[in-house]
Amino acid sequence: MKRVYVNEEWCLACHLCEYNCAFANSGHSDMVLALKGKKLYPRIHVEGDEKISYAVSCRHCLDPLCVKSCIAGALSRKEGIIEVDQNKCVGCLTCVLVCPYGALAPNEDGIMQKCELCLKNSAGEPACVAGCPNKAIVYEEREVI
Amino acid sequence: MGVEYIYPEFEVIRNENRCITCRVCERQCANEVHSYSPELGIMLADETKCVDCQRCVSLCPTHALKIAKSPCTYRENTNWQNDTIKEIYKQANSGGVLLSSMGNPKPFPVYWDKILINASQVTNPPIDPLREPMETRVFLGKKPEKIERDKKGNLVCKLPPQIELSMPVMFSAMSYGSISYNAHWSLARAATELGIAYNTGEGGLHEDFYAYGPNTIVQVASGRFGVHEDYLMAGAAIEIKMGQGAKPGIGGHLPGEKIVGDVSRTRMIPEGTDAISPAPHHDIYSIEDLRQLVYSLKEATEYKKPVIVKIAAVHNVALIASGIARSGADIIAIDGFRGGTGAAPTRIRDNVGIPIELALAAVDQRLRDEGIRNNVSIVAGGSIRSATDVIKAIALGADACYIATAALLALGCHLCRTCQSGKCNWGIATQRPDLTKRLNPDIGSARLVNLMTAWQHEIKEIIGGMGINSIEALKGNRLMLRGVGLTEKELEILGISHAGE
Amino acid sequence: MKKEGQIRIPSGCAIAAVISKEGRRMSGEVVVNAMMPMHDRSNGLGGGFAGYGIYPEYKDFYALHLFFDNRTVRKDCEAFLKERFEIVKSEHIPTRQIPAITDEPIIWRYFVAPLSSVVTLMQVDEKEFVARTVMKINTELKGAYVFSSGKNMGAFKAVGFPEDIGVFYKLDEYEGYSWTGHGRYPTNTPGWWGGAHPFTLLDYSVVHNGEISSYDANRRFIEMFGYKCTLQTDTEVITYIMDYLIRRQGLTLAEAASVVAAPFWSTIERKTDPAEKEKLYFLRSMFPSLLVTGPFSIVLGFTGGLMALNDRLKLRSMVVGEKDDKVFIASEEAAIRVMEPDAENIWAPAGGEPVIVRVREGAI
Amino acid sequence: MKPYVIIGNGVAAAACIEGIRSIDVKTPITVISEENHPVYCRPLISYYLEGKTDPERMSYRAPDFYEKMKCTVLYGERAVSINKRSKTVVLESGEGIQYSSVCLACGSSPFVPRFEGLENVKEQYSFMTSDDAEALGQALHKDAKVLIVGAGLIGLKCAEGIHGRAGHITVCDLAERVLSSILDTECAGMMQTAMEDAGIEFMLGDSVARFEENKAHMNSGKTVDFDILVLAVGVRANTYLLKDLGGEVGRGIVVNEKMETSVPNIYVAGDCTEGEDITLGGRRVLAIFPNAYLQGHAAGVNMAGGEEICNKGIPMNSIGFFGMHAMTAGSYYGEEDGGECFEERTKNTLKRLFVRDGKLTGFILIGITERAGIYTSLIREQTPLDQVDFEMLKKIASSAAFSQESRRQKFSRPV
Repeated sequence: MKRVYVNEEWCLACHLCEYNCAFANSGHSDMVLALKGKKLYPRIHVEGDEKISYAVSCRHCLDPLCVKSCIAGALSRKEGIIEVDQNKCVGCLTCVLVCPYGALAPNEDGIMQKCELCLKNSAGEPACVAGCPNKAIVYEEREVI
Repeated sequence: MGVEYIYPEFEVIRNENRCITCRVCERQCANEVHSYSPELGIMLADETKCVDCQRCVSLCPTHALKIAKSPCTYRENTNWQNDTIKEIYKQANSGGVLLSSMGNPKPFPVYWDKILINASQVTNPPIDPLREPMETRVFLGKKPEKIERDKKGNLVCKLPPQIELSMPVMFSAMSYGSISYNAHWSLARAATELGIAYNTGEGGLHEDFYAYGPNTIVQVASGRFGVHEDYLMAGAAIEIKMGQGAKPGIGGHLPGEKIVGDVSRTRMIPEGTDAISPAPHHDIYSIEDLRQLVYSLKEATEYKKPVIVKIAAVHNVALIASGIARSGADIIAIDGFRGGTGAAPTRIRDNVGIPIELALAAVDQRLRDEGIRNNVSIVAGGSIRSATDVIKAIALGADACYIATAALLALGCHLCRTCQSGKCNWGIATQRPDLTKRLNPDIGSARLVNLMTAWQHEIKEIIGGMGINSIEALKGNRLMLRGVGLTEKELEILGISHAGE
Repeated sequence: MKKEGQIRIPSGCAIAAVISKEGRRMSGEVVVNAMMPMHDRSNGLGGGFAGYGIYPEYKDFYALHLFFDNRTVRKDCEAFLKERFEIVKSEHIPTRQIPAITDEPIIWRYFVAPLSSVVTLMQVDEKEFVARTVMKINTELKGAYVFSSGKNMGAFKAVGFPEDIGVFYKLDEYEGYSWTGHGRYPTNTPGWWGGAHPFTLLDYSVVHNGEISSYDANRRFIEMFGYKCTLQTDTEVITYIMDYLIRRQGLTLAEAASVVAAPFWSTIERKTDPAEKEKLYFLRSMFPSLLVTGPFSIVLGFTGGLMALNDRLKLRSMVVGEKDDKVFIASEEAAIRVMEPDAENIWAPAGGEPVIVRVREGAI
Repeated sequence: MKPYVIIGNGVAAAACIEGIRSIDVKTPITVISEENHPVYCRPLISYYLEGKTDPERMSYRAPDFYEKMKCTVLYGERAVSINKRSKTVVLESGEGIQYSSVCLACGSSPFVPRFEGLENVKEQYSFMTSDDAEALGQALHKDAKVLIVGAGLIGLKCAEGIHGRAGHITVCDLAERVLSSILDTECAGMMQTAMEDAGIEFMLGDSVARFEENKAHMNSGKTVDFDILVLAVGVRANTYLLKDLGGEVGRGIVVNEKMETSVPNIYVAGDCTEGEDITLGGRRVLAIFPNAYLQGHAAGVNMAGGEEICNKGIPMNSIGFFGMHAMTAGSYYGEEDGGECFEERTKNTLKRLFVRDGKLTGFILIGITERAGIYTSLIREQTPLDQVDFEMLKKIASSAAFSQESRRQKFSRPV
């Protein structure tokens, strides 16, 4: 399965992935319309400083602790992709508490949202990857070692 | 200095309606032009620092930015143009030599643009590269005068060492130090993937890149940085750099702050010391000295590596080339006055040397007149900008071309001509880790491969149009060229007819 | 209009050739007639023939055929020749006056032997001496032009249609073991006698149909070696290339063919015989500037044989046929049928694949 | 083919079903469910009362879950004993169900201490099941005065859940602070303040001495009038099935890392277990949701002949009350136990990291949630802190504090 992977040596901490993510999931067709004057709630975020930086988004684990821990049964793994059913989520943040990658954060209403690889929005494939200026994140198949 | 005489050269134009204050411009500008004002909630710009490298423009996700030349000008004066005045101010301010980089930007004639290419019609069919094989492979190196046969009468199939190229283009010398590790890596990988060669420049060869040796030309320049036996043996060829088109007659100076870490190790000089390349090689004060160096290098490499001698195109280039062709060198590289540089005195860059087109034509003809054209291959460089420049150079008589500025552009360079600052926002002409990482060699090498592949397609299509199906049939084929708007003298030197003739 | 030598002349053409592998001599009429069905491939601006074995009685002498513009230049030339050669015979080449051929120059032939003292002095071999002399006359003696210089062979050419030229030169009265013929369709010359085919140097003669795109690359290379491409025609440069490769470099005919019509690199890489692969690789990288591109079909005549060769893409027609001891080559099968209605094994050689026919050893 | 039998129908049971089916898709499974509902998200009952969810959304799995998983569910049935010789589970009805292996996922029951006069209280409720919540919901009205006995998780979630639907809420607890099992005094105070700001009254360090029908007399002498009483004092693991067999039982059923009990072919998962807490170096009942799933799944896999180890159980909780969120995990050792606490605070947030023997053993985060899982993972994986940049971690939870190689493993390959 294709996933988003990080090549941290190439991350510039430009944070464009966050903006592209928020835009892709905004439902708007114009980035200005989607993001101007708004607080950003992206499903990917950049960590680190100017020396080391990297973008973190859901790893779509083979054995997802978040899914197992979700007290609302809102998280599930479908064809390898971890999805959240926002209708079921009550915002308890147990998933945030268990995700060892620090990949999850709620939306502005406190309900979980997460990277679903842009498969359901108009981007069609991860907008963060498409917009990364330096291939610091890539969307590809990799072998389990 | 009390009064700032020079108004910022560029204007940062931000469309506030589109700016989403994502601050990518701020994060990406090593010159610290942009900043965010929490009080106003908007982005600010300090235009005095802007060099028009366009990094922010390229990365702004909402296209809210553009950089424009400032319309603020001094009073119009054909003699005392704006740039001339500014340079006076700068020198009056600093008392120093003006420094600049990349190639000569002045409006000298570009002969490539005054030469047109032939195509077949009726009497001779154009060849369609999509249907027929179209070959661009070339070999650079000395060709023996005569074939030999063994006692049984079989051909002895041995040539002096050659460089085999899949197409007649190579990446020319840019030293590690003047450009980044990742830029070198991109060049090395692309050259390898393409089956061409790149050139180390005078900064030595980083140990990581020995793996790309078969596609590497190792340079020996007047500073002798990073030259040792393994280095000489590592490459496909050795280039003796006698001169550079952008700054004929002067040496180089890489400031100590760039001589850090691996750059210092690779150059084999202490960290923080200035890397000074003398103007001459101090062991070459004449042609016979050159011959000694050529053979020293051949001895050191067991005659397995062709030796290139690179010279700047200067007034008597044909005579110099003739001397080099008889020096034992296998290849002559001629660098025209529009060639790039990481740093050069502006006055020299803009006023010394001659155009590559004339130099090439003169050298090729001179070597043929002397019957020694087969002693050497000729590589032409110094602002080869496109596939058609390559074709024209080959038709004038070059065996191959060197490109550097075009390669840097493919890597993201925007020709802001401030390489000497060491703050290249595109991660090319810098050693700052946070900047060098901006050039991902996966992307860089792919873009170089794309560029060369595109040129190769164009070359095939255009020579196919001439009815030629292999690049060697183009070499020196000056009948395929016609001049437009050139004087008799220019046509004579170029060895071509005027269009319509 | 500029004529040959003043401007590059490309042209389209018809070619025909015949050879007896047994060395049996045939009348020149055979090849003259072969040109008739290919009339439309010429435009009356040039044609010619070369016959081998036609001067058995003078076979040890170089037969120099010359055009002179006037008697003065003939005298000057003769004086020059006498400094270098013993002239054993000097005569008008016999012609028939026919309406189709006009404006003929003075057409002369000498049978000569180089003066050994002069040859020794120049420190070259006899053939090189003759070749240099030919170059010298053709470049320096205005109004004189050597158009044939081999032993026991001769070229006959003119402005006109080839079938008329055959009649004009009385080729029915010559007998040779091989003949080549050419009809010319030049596109930008008024037609000049010297510019017609075959083009010769020593005993090499070339008839050619095509327009090579590599011309200036080839010319500027070959001129480094003493050749002067005075006519600026393809045929001329091909002749010099062949002379250079075969006589000067010592390549075999087949090797020379794989230089001028070199196999594609991809073809070379597919070769399974390592020795052949190495050789082809070597020849291409050794003589890159002698690769001839663009359409051509040529017949190279030489003492004791013929070689037919197409460009490597086979952009020009050329067929070969056989009958008994004879081999026929022509641009069109019709021409072969005129020479031998019962010709067999007619085939079109592949691009770049030389067809080399030799007279049996000892037959001549 | 004897079926797998699962006693209980909560999340541990559902996980057990999924665990079995990841190995064995054929052998039938029988689920014995006391509650008359398909598996649902029990922790959501307070959200249900609050109106944030509804019974449909509360279902833990899709309606066709049991069908797809080839399970037979016996609703309204209670297992009373197990015959380990005949490998039979005996139901209250007397019916026996043979098993190849059985999983005890029978959870816990509310613990109700003896209160004098409790029998006089007509409107008294527990807060464990959806039926409890439903009943409480029916009884609530906007003027109702509610007394909740117990300021633990259940009591407080109940308070939050009914906050908008009751007139006044009082919470009492014998302990001096709220959430005494997971928060220290200061942190508890912050949570308490948040709840008090919402109007909830606390009577801490006090307990009910005696009930009248609508009044509680406290040991302190205070009285509390109420219309509705909610008893949320605590829970007890349901251990009787194993205890009766002479199996090893502590506060819960003792379990190993393969989810085996001391009795062959009997597995156990969820709130009724007493398993290893790696932060404790001993066993404890970890009655938390994630643990129930992990254990249930492991039990299922092992029952079906596969192998799955569940040995990283730690206590952890993520709870929010009126916008104030608290996350906790592991154990907090004070200096007296050789522990060390590192603290970071701002006006509205507090972070405490507890370290012992060079490892993170626990944390409390009040008002901070970002990437908390990174801390949790440090505890679970027992990562030596000298392998990470702990100074950075004190400030922020970030993988930047780990080695590049560790990040490469996390972010550059499938995990």
